[in-house]
Amino acid sequence: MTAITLNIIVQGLLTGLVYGLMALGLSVIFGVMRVVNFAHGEFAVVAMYAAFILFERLHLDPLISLLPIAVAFFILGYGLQRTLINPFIGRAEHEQFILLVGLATVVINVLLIAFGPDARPVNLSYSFDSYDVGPLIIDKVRVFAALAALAVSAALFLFFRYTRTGTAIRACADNLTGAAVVGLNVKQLYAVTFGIGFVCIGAAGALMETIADASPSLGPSYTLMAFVIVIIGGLGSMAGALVGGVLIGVSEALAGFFIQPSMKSMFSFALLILVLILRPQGLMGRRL
Amino acid sequence: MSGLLSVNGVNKRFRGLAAVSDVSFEVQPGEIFAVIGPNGAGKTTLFNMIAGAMVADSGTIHFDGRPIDGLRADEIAQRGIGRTFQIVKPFPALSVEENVVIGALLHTATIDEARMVARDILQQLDLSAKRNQIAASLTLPDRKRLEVARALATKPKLLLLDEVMAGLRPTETDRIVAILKDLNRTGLTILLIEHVMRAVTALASRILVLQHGAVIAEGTPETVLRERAVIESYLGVEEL
Amino acid sequence: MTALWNEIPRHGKWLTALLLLVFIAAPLVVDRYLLSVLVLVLYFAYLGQAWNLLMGFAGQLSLGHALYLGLGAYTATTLWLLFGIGPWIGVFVAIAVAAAAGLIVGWLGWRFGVEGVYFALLTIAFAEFTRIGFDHLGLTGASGGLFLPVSPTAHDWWNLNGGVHLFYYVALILAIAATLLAAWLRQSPLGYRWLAVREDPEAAQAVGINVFRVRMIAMLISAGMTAVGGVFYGFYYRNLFPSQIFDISRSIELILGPIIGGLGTIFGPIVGAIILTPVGESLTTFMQSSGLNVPGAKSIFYGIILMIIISLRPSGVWPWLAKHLRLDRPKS
Amino acid sequence: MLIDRSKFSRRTVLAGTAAGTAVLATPSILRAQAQTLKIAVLLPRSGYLAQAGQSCHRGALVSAPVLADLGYKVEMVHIDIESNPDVARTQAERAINEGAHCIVGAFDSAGTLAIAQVCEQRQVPLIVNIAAAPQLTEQGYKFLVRNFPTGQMLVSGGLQQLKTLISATKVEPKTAVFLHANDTFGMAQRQGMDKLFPAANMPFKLVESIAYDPKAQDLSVEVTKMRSLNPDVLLVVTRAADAIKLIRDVVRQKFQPMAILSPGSPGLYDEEFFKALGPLADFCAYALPWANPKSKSSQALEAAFKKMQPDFRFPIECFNVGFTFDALLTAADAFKRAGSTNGVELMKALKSTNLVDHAMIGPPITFDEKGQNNNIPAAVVQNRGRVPTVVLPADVATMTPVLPAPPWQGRT
Repeated sequence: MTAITLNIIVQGLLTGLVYGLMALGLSVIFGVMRVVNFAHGEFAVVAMYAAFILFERLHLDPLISLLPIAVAFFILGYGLQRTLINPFIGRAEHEQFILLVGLATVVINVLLIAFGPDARPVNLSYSFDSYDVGPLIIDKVRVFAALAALAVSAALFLFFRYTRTGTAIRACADNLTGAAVVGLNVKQLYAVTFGIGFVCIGAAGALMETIADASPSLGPSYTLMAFVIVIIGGLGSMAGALVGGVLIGVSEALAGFFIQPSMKSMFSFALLILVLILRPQGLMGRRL
Repeated sequence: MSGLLSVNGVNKRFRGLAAVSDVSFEVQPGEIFAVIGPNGAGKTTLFNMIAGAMVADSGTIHFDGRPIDGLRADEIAQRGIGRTFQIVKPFPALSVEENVVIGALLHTATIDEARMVARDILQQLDLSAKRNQIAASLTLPDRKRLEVARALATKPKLLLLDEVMAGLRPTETDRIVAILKDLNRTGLTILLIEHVMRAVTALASRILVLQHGAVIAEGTPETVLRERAVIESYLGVEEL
Repeated sequence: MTALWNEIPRHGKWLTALLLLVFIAAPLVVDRYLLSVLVLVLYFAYLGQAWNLLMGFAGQLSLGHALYLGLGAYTATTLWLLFGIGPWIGVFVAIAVAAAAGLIVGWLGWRFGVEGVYFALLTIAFAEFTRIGFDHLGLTGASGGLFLPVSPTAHDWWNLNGGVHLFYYVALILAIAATLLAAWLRQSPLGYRWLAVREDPEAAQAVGINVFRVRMIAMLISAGMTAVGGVFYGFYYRNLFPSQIFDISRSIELILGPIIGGLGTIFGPIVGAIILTPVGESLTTFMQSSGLNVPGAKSIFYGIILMIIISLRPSGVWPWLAKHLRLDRPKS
Repeated sequence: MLIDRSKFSRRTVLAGTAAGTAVLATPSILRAQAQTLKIAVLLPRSGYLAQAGQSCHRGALVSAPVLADLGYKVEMVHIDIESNPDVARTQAERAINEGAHCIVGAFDSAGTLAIAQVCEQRQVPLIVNIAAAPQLTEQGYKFLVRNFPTGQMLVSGGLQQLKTLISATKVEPKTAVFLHANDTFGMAQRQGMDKLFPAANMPFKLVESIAYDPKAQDLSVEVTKMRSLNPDVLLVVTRAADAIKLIRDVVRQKFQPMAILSPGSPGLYDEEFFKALGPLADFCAYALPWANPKSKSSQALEAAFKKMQPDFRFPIECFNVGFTFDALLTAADAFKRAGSTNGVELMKALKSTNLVDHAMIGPPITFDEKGQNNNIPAAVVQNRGRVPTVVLPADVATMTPVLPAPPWQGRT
């Protein structure tokens, strides 16, 4: 029994890290620009399809294709911010909301027309393999995906800490007026931030493709899941997103096992409500 | 404790930094009382504690003979303290009149009644001509007067004014000074934070000087402004 | 109320009367399809008014109104199905249940300083939480759904059972009543306090407004009104599924109208509903007649239209329309 | 000038409204002497049911030439209801306005019920192709027939067939776990299981029933839970995408049940299932109504399908395609017998349907007074070489069943 419990915790932890990476993108964008990307999950699904195509056409493992996808997503995010999102910076939340809901609708249905409604899997040689660690059985893909998620997160962390651009973006997040006063090109930095948020989405989507199968209808549930994670971890906190992801992954797994699988996401929402009430800024967020 | 407002040994710390330490004073009914001091002296913090926007760490605040510390800002407003904000906070999308009507609703039952009160006050503050303008479209001096008008509409016994003269031209300052004097003559007690000494000397019957959160002088303008400590800490940089 | 009417310019009165007349007489003129579209228009206008009270007036963004919709629908239909209590009584229980849920959400959120985006996400969480809960609630058929019997020949309005005309006029009355209520509230002291709280909570508090209480009242009314919409939905469709009625897409579709129409205005929710529902239907018709009958294409156009409107008319269509029709309040 | 302008704007508004009405309103059609039956096919071809909806849509497309060859005069209009009951309802109204004499649809229960409301009021028959909620034929609709089993019928037929399967393959399972999606269809199946299993006298014991959230991202916990119970048989009710996740985690967790069976649900045989799992998809078996490989209509349908839908495989789609065809066929047959497009007369003819040759396995299609066809038997279909293959009953089977399923590891 304990071995099984432990197994469940490990599985939840691994999956949670990938969820965390996806939520990280949402967190970065909100932390800097105060824009809640309501089309988040839809773009993650776009990345899943990208990974699928690269696998079908060029036999690229998503663990490798996540690099070109991340780059492409940076450009996509950058471009989107420059054209569509920028006029909405600083506008009321509900206006941003309508814009992004409209965008999400377009994305889902373009995917539906382009790829059809079927789930699109990537069949890797190790898709069905698992490691035996003592009494535990751990999926290979989950281990790889979780490690890759950690690596991408670490790279982003280093970027924000040690590069000029990263520091400048953090300055924008801390004090926008101050940043503008000292001569930072805020518009440019915002576009870069959006691009980086999209790097997270792109990388996470490619990794998700190894665990789940791309289909247009996944979008909204990913968006919702990213929200839950980010609120629990703390909107705008990078570490919080990962912690939130792991927390959700593990608690859903445990609730699913010990209570009732169909009620497991109820626990995520309960956890979210609890966190919002007891610590509205999230577990690792700064004060509101 | 005969004053309208009495502040006793009030303290407030932010992360170990004393913003206000052991401040006590009394404001008598009918007077104009000024709190002055350099930037960061703790004036606005003191104000916020009186108005209920912040809670004091220790000490007591009495208004009209009853303790008001720990009450919410709206409860304090209901007791009869009106306030303005240092950074003006009009209701931007509403008209000037609607702004003041909302203040007047504190003591009136109907909109019509509140509108009558509002129009009187707007008249008093020379804002009648602009009553249908959207508040966001007003100039800064007008917005400052709107703040005063909205606070007055709540029929306060004590009016807290947080730097209403800052950023105004001398003629505009004189106009507000005249208005405040008029109001004071009708029995309104005023507690003001002010940097513009020209206004302070023209209005205040008594002055309290804060530095680093502590009281360094209190008394009539004549006595206070002659004190060495005050001149050194504050008036040295500020022109009379 | 009369003062409000008097404020409308002369040609505005004519237009209002004409619009009213068109809606009252519509069933005599239009066919059943258009009528069923108009039922949706009125239904969304009604829900838009309910949501607009909370967001447009009191400034609190709720993205989880499906919660109150679903609670209202399930309460009234369950009462009728299990205890034989008709919808005209059940609706009051539904209002009470939804209002109570609204109070819980509001209390938990605002008492603890949860505002803005955070509050919006909290409302989603509550709606989703309840959806999964109802998916497991055996009393109402869980995820299998709840079904009201259908007797097509019976036209018993007292059980909200009848043809499209019955529901059309019920929806019309609801929409008119909601609009009048919104207009009346807007001009009441409470309405002014809502606006104050929306514009600047701190300044509102400084003039003696209890921000928390004022918001709670908005939530109470908004949730209660939304529940009435849910009762309408339940008896109109005569079957309910948690995954449909509590779904986040329900919450989203009911807020599109007031935002597109004009947040915080009286006519915005109506204009929004009059624009959006027919746009959706026309797109479907157009797609079919143009041979562009690819599933999903309509939704793409719909999404693009949403993005265009919000980009060009961020404060909604109605304020702009009112200005061009010279219906905005005169500046004396 | 001012007055002129306001008049002008008022007029433009009215004109605009009129134009809007014109777009929405459609020419009414003379119905009286229609020589062909106009059928509106309403399916959820976008939204979350798009996959099944599009599959049924292909069925409707290929049915057209087959019906024409059989001498039926039908004309179809295809309408997407976007997996949204609101759209289903207004589109049903529109279809009838535009002259549809009957409606076929609409894959899921919520959409079908919304359409049923309209059909009932307008006295236009609704022929349900697929929708399992028992209430459809219990709620009292008079203009509805359903040639599809209810959740309970599916389970009862399914359990019966599984019993034959077990005795035919001579395996001896002792225990089973039942896993189902917590959605409308899954719940209907669950209710059927709860009611029927105790009396079904199955050779194995039901250890536990587990519901999972169809919106869940993965099923690894569910599988771990099942593995900890270690049953001989997995009874599953899933959708296609979930079925993939399920089998994947079963394989990864090295869990080797004797058989993975479905007591009457789709999910284990969609194209995506085969593409994702390859040989691992084989030997899953499901007891379902199925296209009769030996029926004439079914063969004609398959031929038409091969020609018109070369990107898709008939054996995989034959459940959706077959039921959609049978619904259309039922409508066309009723029209032929009624000789009228009048709803009441069509309905009368529908109720007295007795269709011997149809696509799905089973006796002639007939309806009881509630509009339900109670004689839709299940076949046992097993995935063999990535093709769903009928293995039971013997008279329609093209292969013999194989159980227990060979171990995951040995498959290539």
